[in-house]
Amino acid sequence: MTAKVYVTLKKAVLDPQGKAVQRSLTKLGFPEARDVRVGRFIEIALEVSSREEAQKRVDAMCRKLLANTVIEEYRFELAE
Amino acid sequence: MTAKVYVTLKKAVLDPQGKAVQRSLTKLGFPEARDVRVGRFIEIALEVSSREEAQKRVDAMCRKLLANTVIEEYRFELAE
Amino acid sequence: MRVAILQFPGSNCDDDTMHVVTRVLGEDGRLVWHREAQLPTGTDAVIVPGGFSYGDYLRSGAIAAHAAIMDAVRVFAGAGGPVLGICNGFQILCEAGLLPGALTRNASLRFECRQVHVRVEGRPTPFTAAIPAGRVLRMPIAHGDGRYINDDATGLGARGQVVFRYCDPAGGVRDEANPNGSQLGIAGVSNEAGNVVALMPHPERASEALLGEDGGRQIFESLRLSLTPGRGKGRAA
Amino acid sequence: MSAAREPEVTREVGRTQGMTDAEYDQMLGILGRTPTFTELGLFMSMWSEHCSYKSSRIFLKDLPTTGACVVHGPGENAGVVDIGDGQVAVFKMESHNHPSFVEPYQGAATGVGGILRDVFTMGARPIASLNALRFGQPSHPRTPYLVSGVVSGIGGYGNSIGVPTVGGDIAFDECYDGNILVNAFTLGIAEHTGIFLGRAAGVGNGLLYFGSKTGRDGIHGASLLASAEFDASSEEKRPTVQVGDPFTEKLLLEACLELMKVPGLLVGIQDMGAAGLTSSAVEMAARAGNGVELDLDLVPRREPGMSAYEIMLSESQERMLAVVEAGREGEALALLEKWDLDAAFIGKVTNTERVVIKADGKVVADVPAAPLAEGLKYDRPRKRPAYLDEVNAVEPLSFAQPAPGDLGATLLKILSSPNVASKEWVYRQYDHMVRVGTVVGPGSDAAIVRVLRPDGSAKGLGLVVDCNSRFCYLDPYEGTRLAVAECARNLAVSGARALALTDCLNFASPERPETMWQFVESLRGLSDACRSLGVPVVSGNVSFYNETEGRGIHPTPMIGMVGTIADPAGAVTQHFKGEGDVVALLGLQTAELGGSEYLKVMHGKVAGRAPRLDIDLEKRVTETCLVLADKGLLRSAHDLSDGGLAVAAAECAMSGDEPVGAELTLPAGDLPPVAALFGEAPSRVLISFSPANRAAVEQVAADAGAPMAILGVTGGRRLVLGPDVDLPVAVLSDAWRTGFRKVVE
Ligand SMILES: Nc1ncnc2c1ncn2[C@@H]1O[C@H](COP(=O)(O)OP(=O)(O)O)[C@@H](O)[C@H]1O
Ligand SMILES: [Mg+2]
Repeated sequence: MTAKVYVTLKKAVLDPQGKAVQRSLTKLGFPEARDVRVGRFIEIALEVSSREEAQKRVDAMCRKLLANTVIEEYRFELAE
Repeated sequence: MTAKVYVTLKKAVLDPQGKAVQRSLTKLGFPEARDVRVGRFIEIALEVSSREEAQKRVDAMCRKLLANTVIEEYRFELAE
Repeated sequence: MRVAILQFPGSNCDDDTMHVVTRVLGEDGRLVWHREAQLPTGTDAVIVPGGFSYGDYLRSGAIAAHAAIMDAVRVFAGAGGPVLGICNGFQILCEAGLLPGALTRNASLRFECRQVHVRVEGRPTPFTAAIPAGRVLRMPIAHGDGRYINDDATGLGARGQVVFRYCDPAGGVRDEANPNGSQLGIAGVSNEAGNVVALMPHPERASEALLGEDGGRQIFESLRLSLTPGRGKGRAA
Repeated sequence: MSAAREPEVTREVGRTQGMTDAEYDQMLGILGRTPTFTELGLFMSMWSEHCSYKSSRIFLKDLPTTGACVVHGPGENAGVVDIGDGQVAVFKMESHNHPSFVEPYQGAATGVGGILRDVFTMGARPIASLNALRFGQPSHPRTPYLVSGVVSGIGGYGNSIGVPTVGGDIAFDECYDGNILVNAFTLGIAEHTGIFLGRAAGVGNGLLYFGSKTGRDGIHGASLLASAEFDASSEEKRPTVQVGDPFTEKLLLEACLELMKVPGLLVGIQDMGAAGLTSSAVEMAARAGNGVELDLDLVPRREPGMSAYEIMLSESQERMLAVVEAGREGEALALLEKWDLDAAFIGKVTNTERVVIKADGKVVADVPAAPLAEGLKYDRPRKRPAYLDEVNAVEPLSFAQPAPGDLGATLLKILSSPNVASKEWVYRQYDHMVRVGTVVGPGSDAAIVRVLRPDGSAKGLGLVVDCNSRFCYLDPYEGTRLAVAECARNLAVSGARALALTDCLNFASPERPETMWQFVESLRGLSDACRSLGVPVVSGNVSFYNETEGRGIHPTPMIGMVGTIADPAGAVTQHFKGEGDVVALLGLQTAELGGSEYLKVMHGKVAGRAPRLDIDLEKRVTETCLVLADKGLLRSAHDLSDGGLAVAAAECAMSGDEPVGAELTLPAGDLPPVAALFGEAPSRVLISFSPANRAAVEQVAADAGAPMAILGVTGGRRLVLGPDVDLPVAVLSDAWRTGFRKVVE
């Protein structure tokens, strides 16, 4: 099973990287990119027996290591 | 419209972050995480008139700025 | 005093901190490997030094925060033992939950290595007890992830937990003097009890006149003083 | 995965992979049969220009490489010089030009990683790095991207591993539009008795692989292998650019130094650089006059299905090959476990003098080590380039000169040129203070780092890299001499005496007779300068093929020089220290505007004759600086280079924490103002000293026979330079501090 984890800064936290990318896009001729947020994308190959287990374990991984919930939020998807 | 862009290192390219995260997960009691790849996740709020246009423009943004196709690959999804 | 200096894979200011503790201050420094379960017996203080623990992969300090030795540090800090985090050490202590808040990418998005000024403030801590409040110290920074964020930054200040703020040479806290976009110019904080302190600038790089600056030494001198029996409770005049 | 699946080797295959028919025949002669595909790979990579120095070897042997301080000269992974107290300095410079052009961040990062390994593989702890960079013209669309990427790549690697980047050199010219230069220098310190060499000694000893796993990256790196034999999908699997992992390198560094401390455990060691496992195994075998046997099934791999060819030629980063005393394998592995590094014994030292490689239980290569390691030697045709007469005939003073009232504006324009402007934008991104040894960091003439003697007291080393490639374009012989002299002078004005140097010779294609002529002229200049200054060459690197679409770069023989200073507290920096100091010029004012920044900025020309170096005058000037520094008589000293006297004076005034103005006259003479202000005659230094020491300073200069002219006194907020330039230091400073940022932002 594979887990795809998306970690982004909480909305209230300033994202200078997103701002910089947005500015560069505008300069490069993409003014239609109105707002940009940059986060992390983590792909995990899992060896688990069930979807439920995967759900529980990946959530634990996120809370323990993959995201810093002081400033970040996460979500994930599971796929075979 | 929103574009969600996922940028990851090409498979054959060394992913030092992924390697370090995988090791750490194992030590933290998640041996089921067999392989980890760390990439970027970029969310773009777009002002475009059609899905086709969005498709074309985001692809151009990826090639021009968001991904370095020498070592990275990208994919993206569009949503209203 | 016996100072335990932690070593994680990727720490790179461990030797520098050791140099200052042993050669400059003439004290007893011990390097402690991350896999250890215990601090050396008789440890008076712990320093979590700078560097790129685990390459700073994922997030700065995130992986090191889970090292075995950090459990021992937690116990030591819980008993009131003085703990100082420098740069990556600050990031590790935040990630470990021993300090409030988080450190993220500099607003400039670039690594910044240069001299800055910080103003000493907040409640007296073991690392600032000998430094008069309001004094300006000049020390270098060298980090890419130094922007301090805390959703209660104002409350933190009100409780006296902001120990250092970036300022101009005259002590004015201004945006232009803030090298990384930290909230309210926060350069260093303490826990509620005041015994765990961390800052982004490097006092160990500003402890010898030969290297151009020795103001940072006051932080180590403060520790020495506060560990001297019967001293160090209040703040120096 | 073995020979069975490998393509048949024919002359045609050799050709498509860049091997000439003569080389192919030579290979057949050595083997006495048709090689396997893996064997072809070994020959191709070991005989590549990069690994074998085939076009440069016959000339390099004439360099002066000996001297009292030299412990190991060229031929080892890095040069080793004695710095007293039982200590040695180990240093080298390497290019990573092409990878950095393709992927600036990773290319530059892995360049730093490579040079660090060259130094610690010898047993030295790296204590300082420098970098020399060349980019295309600022207005080229790719320049900002390349500058940002390269600078953050150098910082990303060096900062993380914790080796301070204490200085460097950066310049722009359109000749680098399609071919940037990224040269990385590292210096380490070891005990004299603790040096390790890349030798596979001791038949029966084990070959220990450690570091990162081997992947399919960079297989085309060293050998510029054409890929006709591979289909598109296999091409996709072989990224030519590697990703650096400074974290693993830090572990590798600490692990190596720990392994080396265990008495008798390591017999030899070499990093896997260009041509990966191939070059380390072959070179170590050949240096010891032994053979090696490798079993590739034991090599830690990142991905399944790698062929023998791929494993042998992979340039995956952060890997080492060591020879371990037989019977002590377990000890070595236990130590590497502590550092979380992959490690495996992959073979043995043999007495066959052959490199034997097995995969899947079969022998896939069996070749003699010596001819592989020795490589080829070419004496390529040389021809003096036709452009020289034309550019040398240009008289710089024939172009319209600014009116006296415009000289101030001219100075501002030159100060804001990215070649001259402050490089703070660059070095602020480098940790230049980690290791608490940086006494003088970037921003002055040479860096000074502290080295602790075994007894704990401090001594110092001076470090600098330099090369004015415009001068080398106008005259490769003189230009190279000037580069060596400027390095030595940069050290001297900082208080350090030149000890030894390394070089990184960046040139266009050696297959072009004009390039070979430039190369040989440049080497002649290098030799002459080294001999007359008594500074040996202890290591170096040649980088050919720096060209795109037939347009070569200017010859760029980058020089990295190391000097010593007994007491680092006596180091001198370039900026004026306060009001009321006397300012004087050491050296002679001559009209040298050929190849100057003035000519380029004001007239867009790189033309004229390169300045002439009077080595005797040079020595008298630098000796004066060294004695003055040693006696503690100097408040500041700054050598004159790009932009001449006017730029140097401005830098003295504005580069300190506090600006300090000065009121200066120009030295007497009949030079036209542009030549007096902006001429780039070598062997000149601007010094300042307390008025109380004036007589003593004059005496020192007189004793050394150095011409000296008093120009004025420091003070105020303006810089006055002769009758025509009078500007607030703040205005100069603004032009100088913002000039670079304009390029990148
Ligand atoms: N790429 C670089 N990396 C680090 N420092 C640099 C770099 N380029 C220039 N510097 C520093 O900037 C200062 C000025 O450099 P430069 O103008 O080349 O001096 P000079 O004219 O003496 O050769 C020096 O201290 C040098 O070390
Ligand atoms: Mg100079």
